[in-house]
Amino acid sequence: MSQAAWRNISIGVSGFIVLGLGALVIANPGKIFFSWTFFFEVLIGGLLAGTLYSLVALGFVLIFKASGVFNFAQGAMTLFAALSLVRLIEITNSILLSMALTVVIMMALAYVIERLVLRPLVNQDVIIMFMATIGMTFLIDGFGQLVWGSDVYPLNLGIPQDPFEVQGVLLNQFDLVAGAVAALLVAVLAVFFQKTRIGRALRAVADDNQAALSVGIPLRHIWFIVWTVSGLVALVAGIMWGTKSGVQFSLALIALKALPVLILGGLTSIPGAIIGGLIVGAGEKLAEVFIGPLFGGAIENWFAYVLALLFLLFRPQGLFGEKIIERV
Amino acid sequence: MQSSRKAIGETLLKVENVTLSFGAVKAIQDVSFEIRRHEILAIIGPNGAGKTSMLNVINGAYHPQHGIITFKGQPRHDMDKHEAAAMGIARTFQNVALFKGMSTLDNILTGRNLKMKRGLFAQMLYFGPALDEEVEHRRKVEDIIDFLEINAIRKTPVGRLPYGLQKRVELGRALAAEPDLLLLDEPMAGMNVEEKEDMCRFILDVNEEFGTTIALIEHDMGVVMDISDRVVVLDYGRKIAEGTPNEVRRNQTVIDAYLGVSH
Amino acid sequence: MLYRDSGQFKSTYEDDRAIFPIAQDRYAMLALLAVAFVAVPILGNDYWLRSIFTPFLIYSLAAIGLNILTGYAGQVSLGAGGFMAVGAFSVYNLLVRVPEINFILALVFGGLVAAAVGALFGIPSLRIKGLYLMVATLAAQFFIEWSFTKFPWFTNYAPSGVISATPIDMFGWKVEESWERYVLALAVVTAMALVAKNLVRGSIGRSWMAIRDMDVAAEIIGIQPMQTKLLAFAVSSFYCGVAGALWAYLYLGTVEPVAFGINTSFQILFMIIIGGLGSILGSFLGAGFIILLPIFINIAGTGLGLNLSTAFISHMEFIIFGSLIILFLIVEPHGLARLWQIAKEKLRLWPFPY
Amino acid sequence: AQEQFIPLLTYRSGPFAPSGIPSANGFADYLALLNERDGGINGIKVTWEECETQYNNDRGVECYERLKNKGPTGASLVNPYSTGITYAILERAQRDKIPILSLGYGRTDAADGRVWPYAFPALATYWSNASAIVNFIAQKEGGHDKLKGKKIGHLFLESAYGREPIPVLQALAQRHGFELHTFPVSPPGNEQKAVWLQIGRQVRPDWLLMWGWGVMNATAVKEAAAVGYPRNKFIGVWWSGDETTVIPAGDAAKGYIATTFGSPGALYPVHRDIGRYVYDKGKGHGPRERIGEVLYNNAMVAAVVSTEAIRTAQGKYGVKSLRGEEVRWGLENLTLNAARINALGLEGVLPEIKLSCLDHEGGGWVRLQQWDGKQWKLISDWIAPDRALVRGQIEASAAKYAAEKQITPRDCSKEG
Amino acid sequence: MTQAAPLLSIQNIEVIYDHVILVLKGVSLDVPAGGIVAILGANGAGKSTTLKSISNLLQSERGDVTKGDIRFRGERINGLSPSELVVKGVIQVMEGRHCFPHLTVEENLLAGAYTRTDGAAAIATDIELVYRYFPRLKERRESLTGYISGGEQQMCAIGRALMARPKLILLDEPSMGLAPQLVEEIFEIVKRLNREEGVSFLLAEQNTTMALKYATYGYILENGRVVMDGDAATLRENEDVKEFYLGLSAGGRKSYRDTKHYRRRKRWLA
Ligand SMILES: Nc1ncnc2c1ncn2[C@@H]1O[C@H](COP(=O)(O)OP(=O)(O)OP(=O)(O)O)[C@@H](O)[C@H]1O
Ligand SMILES: Nc1ncnc2c1ncn2[C@@H]1O[C@H](COP(=O)(O)OP(=O)(O)OP(=O)(O)O)[C@@H](O)[C@H]1O
Ligand SMILES: [Mg+2]
Ligand SMILES: [Mg+2]
Repeated sequence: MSQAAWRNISIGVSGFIVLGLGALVIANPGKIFFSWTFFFEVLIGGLLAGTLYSLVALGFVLIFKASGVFNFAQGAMTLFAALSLVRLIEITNSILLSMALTVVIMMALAYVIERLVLRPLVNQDVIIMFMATIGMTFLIDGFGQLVWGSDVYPLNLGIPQDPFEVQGVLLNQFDLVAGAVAALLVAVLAVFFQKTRIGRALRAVADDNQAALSVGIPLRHIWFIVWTVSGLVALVAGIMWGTKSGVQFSLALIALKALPVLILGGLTSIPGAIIGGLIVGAGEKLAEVFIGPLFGGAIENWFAYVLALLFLLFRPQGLFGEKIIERV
Repeated sequence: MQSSRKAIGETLLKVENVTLSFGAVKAIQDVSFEIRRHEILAIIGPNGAGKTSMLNVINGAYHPQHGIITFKGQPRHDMDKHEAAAMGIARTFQNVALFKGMSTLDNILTGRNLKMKRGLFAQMLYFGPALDEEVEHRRKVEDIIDFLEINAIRKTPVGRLPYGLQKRVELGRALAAEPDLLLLDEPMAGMNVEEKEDMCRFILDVNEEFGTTIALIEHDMGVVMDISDRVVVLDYGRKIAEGTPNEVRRNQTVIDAYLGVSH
Repeated sequence: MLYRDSGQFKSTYEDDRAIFPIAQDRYAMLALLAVAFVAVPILGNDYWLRSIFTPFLIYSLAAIGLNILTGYAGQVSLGAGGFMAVGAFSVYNLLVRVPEINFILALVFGGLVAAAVGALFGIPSLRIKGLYLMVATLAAQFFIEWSFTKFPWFTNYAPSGVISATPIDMFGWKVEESWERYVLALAVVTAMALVAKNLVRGSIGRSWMAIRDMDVAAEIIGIQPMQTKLLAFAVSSFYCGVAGALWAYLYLGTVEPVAFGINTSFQILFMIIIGGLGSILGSFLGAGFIILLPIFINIAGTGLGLNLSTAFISHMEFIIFGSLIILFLIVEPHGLARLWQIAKEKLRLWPFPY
Repeated sequence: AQEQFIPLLTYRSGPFAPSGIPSANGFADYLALLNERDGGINGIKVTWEECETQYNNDRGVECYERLKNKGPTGASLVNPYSTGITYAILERAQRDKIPILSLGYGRTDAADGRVWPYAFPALATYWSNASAIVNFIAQKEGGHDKLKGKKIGHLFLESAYGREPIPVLQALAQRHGFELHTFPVSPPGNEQKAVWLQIGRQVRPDWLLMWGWGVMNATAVKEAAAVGYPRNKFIGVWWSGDETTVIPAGDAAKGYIATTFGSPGALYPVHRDIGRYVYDKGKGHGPRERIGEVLYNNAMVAAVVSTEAIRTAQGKYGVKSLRGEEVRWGLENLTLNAARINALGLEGVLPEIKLSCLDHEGGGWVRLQQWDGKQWKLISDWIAPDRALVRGQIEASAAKYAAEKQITPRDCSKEG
Repeated sequence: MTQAAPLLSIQNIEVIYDHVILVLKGVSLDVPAGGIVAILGANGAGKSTTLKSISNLLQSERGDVTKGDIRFRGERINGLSPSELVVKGVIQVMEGRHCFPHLTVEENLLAGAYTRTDGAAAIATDIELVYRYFPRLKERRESLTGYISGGEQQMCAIGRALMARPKLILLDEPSMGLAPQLVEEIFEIVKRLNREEGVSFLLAEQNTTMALKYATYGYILENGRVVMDGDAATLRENEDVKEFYLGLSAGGRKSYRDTKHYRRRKRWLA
């Protein structure tokens, strides 16, 4: 099938879906409640929720960008980081000290991963590396629970959480803080990874391990750095999500929410992670509130994926992902 | 220099005014030439001249912005990959494109896929029609294996083969389709003299015994001069010369652009 | 010295295409089947038949299904659980509405519905590849799970939103006891494994592998990507669908849609990677590894008699299991099936190292 | 020696461990208490073995099969502690003649003992609970007639479990004239923004019910605060009414209400005994300060029902190790009246119950409790559901199941 | 040149892939400081494997040097990581072009300078140097290497290795897929680098004519063993080499057309 034919089909299909939904909405006036204030409230709420997804997606992107590894363990790392922090706060009674200790723990984790998993598996297929990270997931989950326990722990770092209204639109301070943190993190990382020598080395490693080795890029250091950074991103994500619903094993599952964000933005793009998050967040909330009632609701989970899929039909590498090179 | 014993016939494929660009890069600019039945046509030119792109256009992997391709008398704007295959165009690739997870035998059998017609249900049962078909095609493939002298590696996964043998298997896969037009992209790159000799022998045999028309890209001038009937020279996406090996060899433009001094 | 292929020459191409060209392998396989069909049901107790062998067989079948799609055709998918659900719910709905239908026919029907759904969700694979496709297939998983929860028609309006396997009656054989369920599962799995093997060694299998290994080249030699990929999705989903129906009817009995949740999909993917992509044998080995190993670790932990707490054992189970996955990958990235093959190769050369 | 074996299917790891841990401890602690204080049940020592299910169906089945033949007479009865596992082993247990006790979960229509001789969703089912909550709301509003025109929301995890009370709520909505709004949450429920915008900003129901599980609970309570929905109009089922729901939510949880069938707190004589006979001897299963948590008490109640059934059965079959089918008789003839409950040191912890061949549920009584920011406080007496309505639905559903499965229901008048 | 201690010296190494496939069966060779040494041999003889065991890229292909010594300036370097080796001055240009497809030509070159610490200016000068050698690369500097032609990729890979300012370059089939003019150019560049910058080369080549023209010394590898070695000039004159590797028979170069239907055997394999 030629490129052009495909494009036409894709446009046709998406057009059909949009029209269909539109018709459904018009045909069911009673079920949908609409006002512009409410619309904006949902939109803003969605965007802010999206930044929380971005935080998790970011961890994936970093590692993928730097090693071509799809890190299934990102969720487990998020849980592990948050759990360590909470329990250390209980023990030391000092937030700052616990933060520092958690950072050290995440660095140690990165070191161990590099030493015991990545190094022996250099130059293996993506799918093998993916499986190895699954092994890591079990390991980290088990180890985390063994050391820190499997209960639920409240996390309160003093982030304000009260709602307030602006122009009739209800906002929550916590969401705003989360959004700001995500934006900041993305900015810092984008600069660090795009503009530096290390950034280039990272992309080289992701492209071709073997060739990167051959020009003398020390994979070990690079991997250690990247896994550490992504451990820290996991910590930040863990703090945000943990504040929302307590630190517990379920934190490991938020990775699932990050996946559509990830592919929509592109596996290799740091800005893609944040923009993907915003699109998925806003898209799924708007859909849930304004289309969901037609189906009886709870369409959020699959809707995020369908949304991502629609984008992928036009750009198979995601919005900002690197082009997939196919040549013979 | 060499008096060809075979009869070179009418035009099999004609390329007219083909232009292909990738963004700002003009890979092929307004190139026309033809390939005649039974001949061996060499396409040469410096690196990046657009030779591979030309083959890609011919078998439908790239779609040119302008131009007409006429194959077996049917003119068309561009080709479609598997249609081109179905019409009898087969090829090998510059960076070996074998199916790495499969054995030599299976790779070559895959080349016969277009000719295998048994449906899903027959194949589920395997015994009966599917097996008969399988065996029938297996015979043909074994002939090819014998011909290419790769008996010893029949069952080896191709990923583990040395480069030269991979190229040979790839040729086998292309031959398995019993094509009318065979496109070879640098079939002899990375081979030593002895292996090149073997490869030349195969190409000449195919050409003579099956009457297969061949277009090949090659950088070894010795090979090009010895085995081709005609040569097309590309440079920077344009055709700069065309003719018999001897004519091309003496062409000053070609010497400047490609050959350098000592040929 | 026992394992030698020397002196065994194949005189016809038929023989050479056989599944087990080496005689010792053939006998071993026959012996294994004999044990599985005769000895196990007679000697096995409820525990082994019901909670070890039966789930192992059914998961193996699902793994074969996914292996066809992912291991052979190269399309990584996380929708296997969803397609299992489709199979299970289709069979249930058919049997509850038309109870007199033979169970085997119902299974086929369930498989076909799953195949149709699978092919539908396979359409994006024409454009989307690799990890992107893998994540995109989650859309199928979540959508299917959601549909079965949401629309009560699928559960025949059961107020608790679950389906209960109706009694199985095959030509008058009422499949009730553990050993009967096991034998039925074994028969279905054996037959379908054989069919899978046939498919992958014929021209269809080769076109799948061609698409997997290098899709552009495959297209250029005349393989139609659309047909090939969609067929892979359909066949794979057929297998998953049948496995899902068996899971509901022979194993769980009463099923909520979450029994085929995202975790199931992941587990099946793990199985084929650990077992060996592109290997039917690997599907079995992988299922064994992923399903049975944790149980054995757990039993071993409990049996140590050290009076360890269940929580501790369970956490250790996670740790050991994770470590073993990594260890096996390091030892042999291409899965247990490959490890097995290497072991056989060594055995053949034994006592010489090379 | 004579002993009575009880398998414990627990989940102390995985995403639901926060609920699994107190449950497992409560059950085991009570059994330990019986052994340490009374020397077992009428002198028959209780033995048990935990098996970790990770709240996973396959593992649950494996555990069941692993443990069902342990002990001199096999498993007395099984508490699967997961609805999915209950479904998966119900039929099996029927053939093995082992009763399945699922307190506050499991298969609702199994309350019809004619179709389900071996299943006991005792004390209260989700349907009873939904109905009882509506009765509580009516109390607060000043009578059932005041429900007319009220908006009642049902927030639930999109799953078989979450959807289960909907038919009952719909029937009640019709009868009492309130508007029912349903708000499904995509599993696992850690993201609920959309639904709360609908609840808090659009529909604004007068009362809101919640059928949540795991991480969904705390998140919901937090989101309620975030959109300013009053917590004291927000009522959870018992699985949304434990410490894991409210503690992570912090201040946001103050005023939140939930139902319970095993009153909260370590305030009762039985807790004192557990402290003295079990924990003082170092035989406790969890930290002492967590005795009396909601799920701990619920599980303890399950242990009470289990062991009292054994005691009842001993009355008929003699004081010895009993088989599953004998324990089943004990369950079907179990009566726990106020006197007996007091004697067990459990006054007020659980309602009076009486099971029978026909009725495997008992009364379906629940109480409501409210979180005051530090602990759960009871705010109502035992509330009964609309028995006729609930029972009607149960029987209809069981009959349909029996037809599907080609089962002929027992005739209870012939049971001894 | 045998008197001075060699720059690189390999003693009797054995290489096994995947724990079972024995590929090198005791290979020894020396590269003198300032030398250009060629390894010749048929496909699959083990040339690339030899180079990879020096640069230790073998490890990542599940290969192992199980026996023997590899010394660089007298120091044993078995088991050093590739990046340590690059820092020491040993770099390999891999067979088959291995560029970083998603990086532009220029980024590829910059990536090659990763181990350098002498500052951006020096790196910029060297980039210009590479562009001078390969003007074609300069034209395509902004293109992703995934899209440039095969020959261009080859140039990019060689240029990238130069960026590390190595002392010893292990060149694997540099001429493969290059136009004749360019092949000559590349060998000229090799010679110049060798003369002007004192870089030594160990190259695996199929283009025997070229290799023996520019190399000082040659080894012929067959089936994982060194079967012949000697000065380039000596090898050029050897009858066997002439026949099997240079394609020359007694009467000068024979036509590829005439090789049909007759097979010869290498004497040392008989
Ligand atoms: N990763 C590997 N696993 C298994 N066998 C391998 C591997 N790499 C190479 N081999 C085998 O080792 C032998 C030597 O390979 P090598 O690449 O060193 O040959 P070469 O002389 O460089 O050949 P060419 O001229 O084709 O590049 C070959 O037979 C090849 O099949
Ligand atoms: N898919 C593509 N996208 C962008 N540019 C391309 C693509 N394919 C080829 N090109 C460009 O087109 C030009 C011609 O490339 P082509 O591969 O045809 O050269 P070639 O003559 O085969 O050279 P070589 O002898 O080095 O293989 C090159 O400059 C290349 O960068
Ligand atoms: Mg080319
Ligand atoms: Mg080589």
